[in-house]
Amino acid sequence: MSKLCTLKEAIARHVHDGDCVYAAGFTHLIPFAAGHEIIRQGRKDLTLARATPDLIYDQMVAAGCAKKVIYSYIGNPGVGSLRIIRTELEAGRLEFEEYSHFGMISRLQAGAAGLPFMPMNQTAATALEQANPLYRRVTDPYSGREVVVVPALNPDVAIIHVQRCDERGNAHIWGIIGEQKEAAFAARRVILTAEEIVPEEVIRSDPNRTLIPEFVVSAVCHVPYCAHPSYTQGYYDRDNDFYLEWDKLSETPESVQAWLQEWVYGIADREAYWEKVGAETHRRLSVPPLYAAPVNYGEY
Amino acid sequence: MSKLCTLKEAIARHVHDGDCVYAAGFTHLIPFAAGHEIIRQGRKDLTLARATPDLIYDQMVAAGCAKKVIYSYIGNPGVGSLRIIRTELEAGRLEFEEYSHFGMISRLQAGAAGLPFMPMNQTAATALEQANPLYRRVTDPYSGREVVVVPALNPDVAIIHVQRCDERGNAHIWGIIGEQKEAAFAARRVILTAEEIVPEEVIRSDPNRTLIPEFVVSAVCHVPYCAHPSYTQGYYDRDNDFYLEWDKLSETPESVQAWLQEWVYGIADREAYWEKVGAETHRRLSVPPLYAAPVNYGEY
Amino acid sequence: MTTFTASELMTVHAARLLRDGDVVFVGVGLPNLACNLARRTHAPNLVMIYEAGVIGARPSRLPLSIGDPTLVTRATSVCSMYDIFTLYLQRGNVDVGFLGGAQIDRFGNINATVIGDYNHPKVRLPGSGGSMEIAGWANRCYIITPHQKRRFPEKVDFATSAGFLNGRAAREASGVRGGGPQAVVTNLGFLEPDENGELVLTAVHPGVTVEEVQANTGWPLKTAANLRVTRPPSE
Amino acid sequence: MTTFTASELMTVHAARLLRDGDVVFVGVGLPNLACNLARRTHAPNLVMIYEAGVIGARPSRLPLSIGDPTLVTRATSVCSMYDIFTLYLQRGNVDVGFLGGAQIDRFGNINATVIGDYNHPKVRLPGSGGSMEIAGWANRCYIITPHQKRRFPEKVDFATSAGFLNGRAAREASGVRGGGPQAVVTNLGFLEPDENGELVLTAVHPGVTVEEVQANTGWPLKTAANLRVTRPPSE
Repeated sequence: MSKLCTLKEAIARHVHDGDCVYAAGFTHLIPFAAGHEIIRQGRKDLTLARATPDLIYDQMVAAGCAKKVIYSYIGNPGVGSLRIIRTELEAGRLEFEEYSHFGMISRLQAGAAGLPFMPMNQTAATALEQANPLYRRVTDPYSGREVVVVPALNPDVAIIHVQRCDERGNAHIWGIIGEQKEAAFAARRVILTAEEIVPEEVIRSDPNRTLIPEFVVSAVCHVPYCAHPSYTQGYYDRDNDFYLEWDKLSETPESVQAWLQEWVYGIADREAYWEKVGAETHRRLSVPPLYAAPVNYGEY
Repeated sequence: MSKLCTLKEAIARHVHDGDCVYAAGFTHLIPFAAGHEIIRQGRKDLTLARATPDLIYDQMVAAGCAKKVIYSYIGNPGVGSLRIIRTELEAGRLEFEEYSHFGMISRLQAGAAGLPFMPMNQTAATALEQANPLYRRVTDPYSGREVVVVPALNPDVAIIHVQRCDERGNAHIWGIIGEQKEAAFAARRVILTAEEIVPEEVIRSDPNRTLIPEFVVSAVCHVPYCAHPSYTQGYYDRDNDFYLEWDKLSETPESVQAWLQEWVYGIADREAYWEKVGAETHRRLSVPPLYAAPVNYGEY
Repeated sequence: MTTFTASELMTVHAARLLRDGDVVFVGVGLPNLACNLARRTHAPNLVMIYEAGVIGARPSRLPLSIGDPTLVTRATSVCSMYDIFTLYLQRGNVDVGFLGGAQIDRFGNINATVIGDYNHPKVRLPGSGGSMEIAGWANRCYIITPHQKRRFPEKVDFATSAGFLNGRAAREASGVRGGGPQAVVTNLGFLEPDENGELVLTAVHPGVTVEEVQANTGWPLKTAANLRVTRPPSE
Repeated sequence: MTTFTASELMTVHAARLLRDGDVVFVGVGLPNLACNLARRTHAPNLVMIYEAGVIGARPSRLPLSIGDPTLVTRATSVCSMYDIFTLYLQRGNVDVGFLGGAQIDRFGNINATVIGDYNHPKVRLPGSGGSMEIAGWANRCYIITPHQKRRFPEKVDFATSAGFLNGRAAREASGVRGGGPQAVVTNLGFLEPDENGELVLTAVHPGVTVEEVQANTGWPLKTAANLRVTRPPSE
């Protein structure tokens, strides 16, 4: 049964005001096109959960979509601060919950595994544990020592970008796999965006590469270049220039709103966006192919 | 730094009397050659841990290597009973610890993750929990309900068979991946046996396929057909005939000892074993190739 | 009238319990046959998953074990055992589990561990494998087993897997997510749990009498008011 | 005498702290440079791992972020973030962690969270990322940072990552596995923990005075009896 639809339809159907959204990806495969579509559709009061909010959440917060962020690192990786989220947090206009990466990822792992919590060894640092009441402790019944625990995170919707999937939603992912699998299994609904929709025979030729199975997927959208200015391993490079540029663009509310107007509100979809990005950037971000060694599953 | 050595050297160096051994693999990639080498070297008082002891532990118990088994299913998969282990257990001559598959695998996962225990939801069945005092409970601090927990399992040595690895021990595995990764990270020492030793470039061409990294590996042994009568996906088929034959062979201690004499004690190594197995079986277990779809990592 | 072996009969009836789109945790033997039959007839979108970590298997031959390479080649996905038991089973992504065992009792509890006392058993059986968690967490469980008195005691010697414990209220009080056993398919007919979780005779195969079923059951077996006669296999 | 930028100086000295065969949890910026330098000189078997889940990276260009695709292509292995934090870091497979932060205090505790009060801060910093667990669990930690008074307060506003807490005994009592900070490499010299876990000045770079270091440190800085002058970069 095909779940193919446009990204516009998928967002309209599966992302509602007030939802907790997890747009997955650690640097890699961040589904920017989906974030932009959520902005265009004017969603409000979202709880935006991500280990690294990255520019995608900075933009969504700037557009007024969010009432809360859940995170473990609010930086522009390798550049500096996420100015908009930071300003809103410092002004007290945005609710937040903060973890370490491991705490955040353990919350997703518990959610994905169907467990109420996950244990973590103590780190000797207790300040964040004291600041965030969702950190708790339980006693290891074998040693009598305490471990730190965090509760399951089960987002209403996860958005996952992948290299390729079939129209039912069985997805191959390679390169940095961050927390995509965990987010997909933890969420109540999953929107998959893909660089390529392929026949199921391609997926079935390499089942160990399939991190997400069809039956946790709600919608499948064919969205080439969905991740720009993030990247898709093997398909296009990370646009580091834009990450640096955003640091300047986000210095004033006016320049941010002008950017949103030009690149989000004024654009129909990712196809129009990628055309507007232009041939020079397409060339700059193109990547020569380099293939994995063959793998023989055997005709059993 | 190369860790290449013969299997004989690896067993002599890394498997000691009294050790807890985890020879990994759920049906797939079971390192029979290593089990036979342990028998030949006359190891005693081993604790043999495996979710599914399979014929390999039945043979090692028959040879007098074991003082204890830790398991979750002592069957000959699809055939019936493991007659020797069952007889020894019923006679009270073999110590044991019993779990469900999930309990067993959770013990390994805790051991691999460096955690003291792993939580599991209740199943409503409590008889095994009551019979095995290593099952405990802790209270979920969020809901107040109890979860069942098992303690970390950290074997002294794990033995892992893989399709291919480099001489440092970076290993590609595909097909059923059972608990290989967890066993490797949980164990104090790891012996890797491989169908093929390949240049590190092959491994580095597909890093997502590398489940075991060099720095948890103690020894790397080139042992083609190591897994027979189990199998290696893409390399040779499972010898179901032998699994059926063992059911008969293991009916009497005499026929078992005769088999051990002929196929273990009377054999120098796996190369001699495979030659003795014979051309007809080689043909019967051969598998036409079927390759995975290409994967492009990109020349970044 | 065509004749069928008991195995064929149970396989066909088990297949009919599956719905299109079901995600089924498959065991070896009859459940495997039943799933393949269902997928080739009324349930083309059935997803077969195996505790070995295989999802969406398309076996081209009948596997002897649940870890056969034919399950992997052309499967949709392969993952670790830890993932299959957490992300799939514990998370609630499994619709149907098939179970078997040496003993099934009045409330659908299953024994796959020992006959006799745990520490000094008459027989030590293979043990739980995946069944403790399948019985707890699959939405629906089905049991396929030959109908013999020794297999249907009033109370199992050891409850490896939970049915309705000592009644449906007890299972519900445990808070476990799965719905428990929905039916026991035997060579004589169907047993299904009543409102109290007690297995009652709800159907007999053509030519089987209630007395015959009672004679092969170790407790005073209730018979459903609307006892059915099963529809024979269609070819 | 050749002149170096402060960054070059710190990079060279950080590289010298690495041993051949070390498994290093690398951050962006200077640690990344230091690891690449060490790998190309005295430590060819250094294994670089990244919190993004990359093991044995061989970057062919300088990555801006720790999730760059050049880290993946020709890496030894790539795994999930949950795996990198459990199988690698929590399990004790990481020899060295590099850390930075807005504030480092007298006992090597690091603040990467807030300046001021947590709920009403003057500045909200990016937060822990991986540093809380790296500081706790890596066998050895090194801190690379410019030497400025505001960065070296007597006590951090918020202890995101543990150094020696309020003394080495306190860290030991916590039972945490890692050895804690072994050295702070700055543009002025080295601070290393004494037997009580207090950071003391153990080396100055050529031409730097003890007074200059003290003037840029927010607590009365002890100087080691055997204060060294560092060996300059060799080219």
